[in-house]
Amino acid sequence: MRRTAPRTETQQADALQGVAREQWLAMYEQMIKIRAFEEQVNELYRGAKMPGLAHLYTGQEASAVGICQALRPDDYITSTHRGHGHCLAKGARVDLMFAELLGKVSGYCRGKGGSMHIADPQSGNLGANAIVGGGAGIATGAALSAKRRGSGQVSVCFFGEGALGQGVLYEVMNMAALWKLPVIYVCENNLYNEYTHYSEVTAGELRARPAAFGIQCVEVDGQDVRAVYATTRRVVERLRAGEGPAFLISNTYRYFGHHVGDVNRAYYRSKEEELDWKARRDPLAILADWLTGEGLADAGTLEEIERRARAEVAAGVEFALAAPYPDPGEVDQHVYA
Amino acid sequence: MRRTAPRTETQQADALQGVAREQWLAMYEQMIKIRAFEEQVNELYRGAKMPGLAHLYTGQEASAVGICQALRPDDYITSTHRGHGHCLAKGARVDLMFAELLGKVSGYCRGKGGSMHIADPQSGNLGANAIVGGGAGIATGAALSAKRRGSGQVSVCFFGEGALGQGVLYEVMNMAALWKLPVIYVCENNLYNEYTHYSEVTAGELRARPAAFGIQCVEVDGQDVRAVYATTRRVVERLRAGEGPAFLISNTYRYFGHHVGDVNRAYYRSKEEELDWKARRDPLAILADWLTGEGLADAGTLEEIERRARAEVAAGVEFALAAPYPDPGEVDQHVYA
Amino acid sequence: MSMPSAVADREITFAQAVREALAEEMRRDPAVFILGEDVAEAGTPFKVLSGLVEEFGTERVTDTPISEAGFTGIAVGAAMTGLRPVVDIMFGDFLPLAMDQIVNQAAKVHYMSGGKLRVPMVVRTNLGATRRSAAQHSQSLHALLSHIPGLKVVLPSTPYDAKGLLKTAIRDENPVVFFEDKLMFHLKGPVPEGEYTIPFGVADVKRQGTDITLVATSSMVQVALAAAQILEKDGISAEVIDPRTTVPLDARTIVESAKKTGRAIVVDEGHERYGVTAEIASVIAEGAFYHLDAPVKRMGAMDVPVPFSPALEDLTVPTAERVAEAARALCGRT
Amino acid sequence: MSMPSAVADREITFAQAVREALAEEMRRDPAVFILGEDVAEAGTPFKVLSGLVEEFGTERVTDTPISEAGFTGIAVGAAMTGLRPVVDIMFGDFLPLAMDQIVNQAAKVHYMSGGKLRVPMVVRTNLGATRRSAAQHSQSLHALLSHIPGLKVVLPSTPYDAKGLLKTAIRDENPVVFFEDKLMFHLKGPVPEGEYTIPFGVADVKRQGTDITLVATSSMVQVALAAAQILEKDGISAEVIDPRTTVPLDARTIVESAKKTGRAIVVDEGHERYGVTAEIASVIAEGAFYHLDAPVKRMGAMDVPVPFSPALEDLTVPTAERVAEAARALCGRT
Ligand SMILES: Cc1ncc(C[n+]2csc(CCOP(=O)(O)OP(=O)(O)O)c2C)c(N)n1
Ligand SMILES: Cc1ncc(C[n+]2csc(CCOP(=O)(O)OP(=O)(O)O)c2C)c(N)n1
Ligand SMILES: [Mg+2]
Ligand SMILES: [Mg+2]
Repeated sequence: MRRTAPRTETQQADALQGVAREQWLAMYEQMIKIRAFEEQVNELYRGAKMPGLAHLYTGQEASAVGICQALRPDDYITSTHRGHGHCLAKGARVDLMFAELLGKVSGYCRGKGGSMHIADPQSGNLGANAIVGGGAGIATGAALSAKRRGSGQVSVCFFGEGALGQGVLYEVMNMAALWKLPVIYVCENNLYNEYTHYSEVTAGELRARPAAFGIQCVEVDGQDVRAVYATTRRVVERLRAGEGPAFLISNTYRYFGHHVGDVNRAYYRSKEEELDWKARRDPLAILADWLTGEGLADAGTLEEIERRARAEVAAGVEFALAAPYPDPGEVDQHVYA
Repeated sequence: MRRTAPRTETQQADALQGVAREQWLAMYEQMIKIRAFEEQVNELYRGAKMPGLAHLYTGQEASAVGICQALRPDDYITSTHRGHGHCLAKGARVDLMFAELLGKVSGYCRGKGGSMHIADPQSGNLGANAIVGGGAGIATGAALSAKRRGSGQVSVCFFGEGALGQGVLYEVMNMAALWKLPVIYVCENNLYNEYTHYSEVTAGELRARPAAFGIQCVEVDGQDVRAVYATTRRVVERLRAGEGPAFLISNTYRYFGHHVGDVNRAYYRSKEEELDWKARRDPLAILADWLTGEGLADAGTLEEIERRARAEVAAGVEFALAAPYPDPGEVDQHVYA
Repeated sequence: MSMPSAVADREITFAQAVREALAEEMRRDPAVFILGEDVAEAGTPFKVLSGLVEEFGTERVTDTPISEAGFTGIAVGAAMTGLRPVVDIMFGDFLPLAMDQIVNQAAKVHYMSGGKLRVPMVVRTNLGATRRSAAQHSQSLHALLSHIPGLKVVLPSTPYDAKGLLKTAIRDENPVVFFEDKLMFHLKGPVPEGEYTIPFGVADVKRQGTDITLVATSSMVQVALAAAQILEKDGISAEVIDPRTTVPLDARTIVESAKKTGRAIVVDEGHERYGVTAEIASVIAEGAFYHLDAPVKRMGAMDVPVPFSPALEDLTVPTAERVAEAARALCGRT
Repeated sequence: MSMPSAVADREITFAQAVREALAEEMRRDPAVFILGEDVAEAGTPFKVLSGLVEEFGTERVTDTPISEAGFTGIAVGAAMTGLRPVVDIMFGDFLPLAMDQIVNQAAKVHYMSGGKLRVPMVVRTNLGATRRSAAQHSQSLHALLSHIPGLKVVLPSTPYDAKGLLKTAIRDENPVVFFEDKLMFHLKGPVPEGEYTIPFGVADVKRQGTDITLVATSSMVQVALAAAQILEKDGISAEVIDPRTTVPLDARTIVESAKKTGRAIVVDEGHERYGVTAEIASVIAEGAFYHLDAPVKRMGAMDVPVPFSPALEDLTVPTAERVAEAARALCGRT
């Protein structure tokens, strides 16, 4: 299991200079909000209040938050089936997300998309996608568009390491490299494609995949939000300078099952492995430790942040539960614009 | 323009030890047969005797011949739209090929396939393919089958460098590497995808593409049949030993247009470039020079071979022209087995 | 050969029937093997394949990367060279990813080679909405495959049919696309212990009737049967016909029934427009032209991407009530 | 708005009409651009785009690698973020390679996002056999696209229609798949100098008649018109209707014509089974049920992969003679 990022402390320290305490606290708040959000999703599922399934982002919070914090509000992202964290980190509202998860008309997609299709153009979110690798074309196209329009925007394509199996990813990386498009391919390697360890289905070295197209690759400890943030900032700078695409491997772990119903996991991974990640590599603990260690926050501050985040999440659930379903007449609206 | 192959002379010399004069002459004959074949195809096209189009292999003869000579008769190949050379080199008969090109029932595919779909299971040819990259899955699957059946066969997937644009190639290379399948991906880099220089549509280094999957890559001067043969022999040995797939870049050049009607080519490549390849890198001349230089053949022997090859081709054309078209009742036969 | 589907001493689920068919064929023929995502230890997310890897090993029940085009293409090549792959496409919605391999390669190799090469492979996949899985995990795309010559398309609607048809599919010398209804995996039905296969192109009369013909496929067969029960109370006798394979299609049985009843509804979970209902309806309209008392009615899924919200999703698919209502209207009983 | 297609002072080819539409729209709207294989200097193998790169540069007429899925996906993303891509799929046979991007992404984004995102893009591609190009370069796959909600599908049959419909397609806010007939590129027809567009969903009556309705699409419109001429000599007056778009379909015009004539043939170059003829025939059979004197006849391409040999290929596609023959049979004149 690879847990350290191949960056130097100096580089990171440089990049992090000038990052205010407030921003670290904001990241902490986002991360804890995502965690609380997913807890509630699980509850809603177990209480049979949520239709269908959901794929929890719990454990991976530092990845989405560290990356999105390094972006402008108008930068683009595409997300995945495991997308709640990406959407929230990019600026989605908790209440409208819950409403979507429950199929309510007040949700981001009027209840038509659900957990795997949250889209919010206002926050630059071009949509979660239930096709593995489905965002690759879209994110690359958004980068092309940004470049042609000269908007200075960058585009971030989130995917799990399972998407490395999809040929279209290589097709678009080739074009992104040829045309120097401002897109970051973010491979969140949480070690599993559903119920299969990635090493069983992934030949060679991950880093060699982008290298095949001359795309620069950086690898980062996805459990350490400071590392993720610092690395992404550097990468984004290079993109905005027109240096072409980048590939970011964010090494991380999902705490729960592939989806909410995936409870018996012993056949594909051990309880020990899960406990070890939670105990030693928890992104919230890592940031909290650093904040308190540096004297940037005390336990009280962090508790206060957590309380606030949990309150927001609770209110969001309330809102969503009370929200109305779409009118039957909605069913054939929005097929065509 | 890359023209030298990164192999050492010693390696080649080793591999070529024990290759009899007869085999070199056979290769010469095959190459000249392919050349004469394509000349006739062009004639048939210009005389409006061939339906549709064809993509000539002229100039690339050493690649198909050097590779197929290193194979067993029961080894598999898949071919492309530019497939006549591969098919002949693997053992197809000239007359049945011409018949197919003319849509006659005596052709390899009863006239149903035509130039781009010659298939001949008897010689291990699993079919030319008119979808760029279309043979990638098939060749890899044949290798899987060979491995499961323990037959010791290898599978050769011929494609032009344009197929590097097709995602499916990366998908199957990944699986071939994971499962150590006996397949050689042969990238015949003739510098052009139709009317576009490959460098305009291909990012990074070609060699890095197979490397992305941990697949060994060898590059060879595709105009020198001895180099191609020696390299392929080594590669095939490794495959039969169970060491997994290989990727072979064969650097070559097509002398004529992308297809028979592609006559005005100035907008994508210069006359000088064409003349230069023909003058200095002609595969027939290179082998002939070596054969005479080594005293393995004199001009008379080579002329005799050429005469024989041309006679075979001429007879093949005769046969095909005289052959009957399929009966109308054939039209809905062979839809299902 | 076909057996009456109701006669059997035991009941098993649809998923078990599929698994049995696979296991029996894999025991019978060492060339048969399974390729797909999470098919081995996981036995797929639907657990349909549970236990197979334990019996046959990972050489014959092989997990692939998430590469639908790639592993389908590999199956084509394996099928051409002596093996009989059964490819698992986890959701029917992912068929478009493998479309070139299916449409341009598998379906055409035999014809293009003038009959020299064969592609005896099965693509097992699924269809069906109302699982709250939204637009990319709920499609019923069997019409797309049915349009392509060279493919056979199978739509079992009971555990009995699933087992018999899957065994036939595996033994067929052609590429066969086999669609299972995701909602049916837990449905139980009679399946005899002994060996049997069901021929393609033979429709099954799931219920006899005299007043109206309901032609229904896959998931919609149960809907049509339920509609027939409702209609019985109204004094309308509905015949329910399940074509079981859209290619080849048993036009004769369907047309004969429509001739007898003079009225027909075609119910299918694919989108209505340019879908399976169009083909079958026009086969009936042409074949039974002089016997029809009313236009053939088509009931497919709505022509909208499948919405996530339960409040909307349930509106998109034909239900027994709506089929019964349409039948009453057709019979002039409204 | 629509204009009578016959009135114009000049004649240009189908290819020129397409090129003009693109050039005009690219001048009008800087967001419009072209993406595809060999579209720039080569102007595609059919030379349809010749000259565009000279006017608009490689930024707006961009050669891609041979990556149909990839560049179609890129177009989807570009369309979602302010551009209006026109994607060039060199042969309609390659659509299956981009099928996931079209079916699961482009077609569904607007709906899945509850209307928040839009995908205003055009996929330009082609159809048509009898070019001796064999099974992988001759398909007419428009039925597959017509089945998918969220897509619009356009099938121009004249230079005039091609220009007006393509301009409409480019201005549409949705993904539009635009099929050109490869054999028609050199066909000349009247096209006015001035600006015009043609609305989707409005069928064009290409010829008026009273005895039988020939509904024909794309390449088959000329075949139907030629058949109508043959029939005229037999004293049969055929009306030829060109739907121009299969989605949206102008069912009203088609059904009204069938009601008037009482007889109809649907002619389309896609495979017959589960194809476009099935949809249109069942629309007619349902809508004109009480007016039909004979069953609606479908004439699609044969349900075989397209063979290479001229001796076989020509048998697979409807011809004027065969359409006329079928019409005579339908009119009881055999
Ligand atoms: C094209 C496609 N194939 C298969 C699936 C089914 N599926 C959903 S998630 C998943 C595994 C994805 O693994 P990874 O990309 O690593 O993401 P993670 O779930 O680990 O976040 C699979 C196979 C899918 N959604 N899309
Ligand atoms: C999937 C697909 N896309 C596009 C084409 C059209 N096409 C035929 S050959 C060709 C160029 C192929 O170039 P390369 O692979 O280098 O082979 P070469 O012609 O040089 O031998 C293209 C784009 C095709 N046949 N298949
Ligand atoms: Mg993963
Ligand atoms: Mg080339």
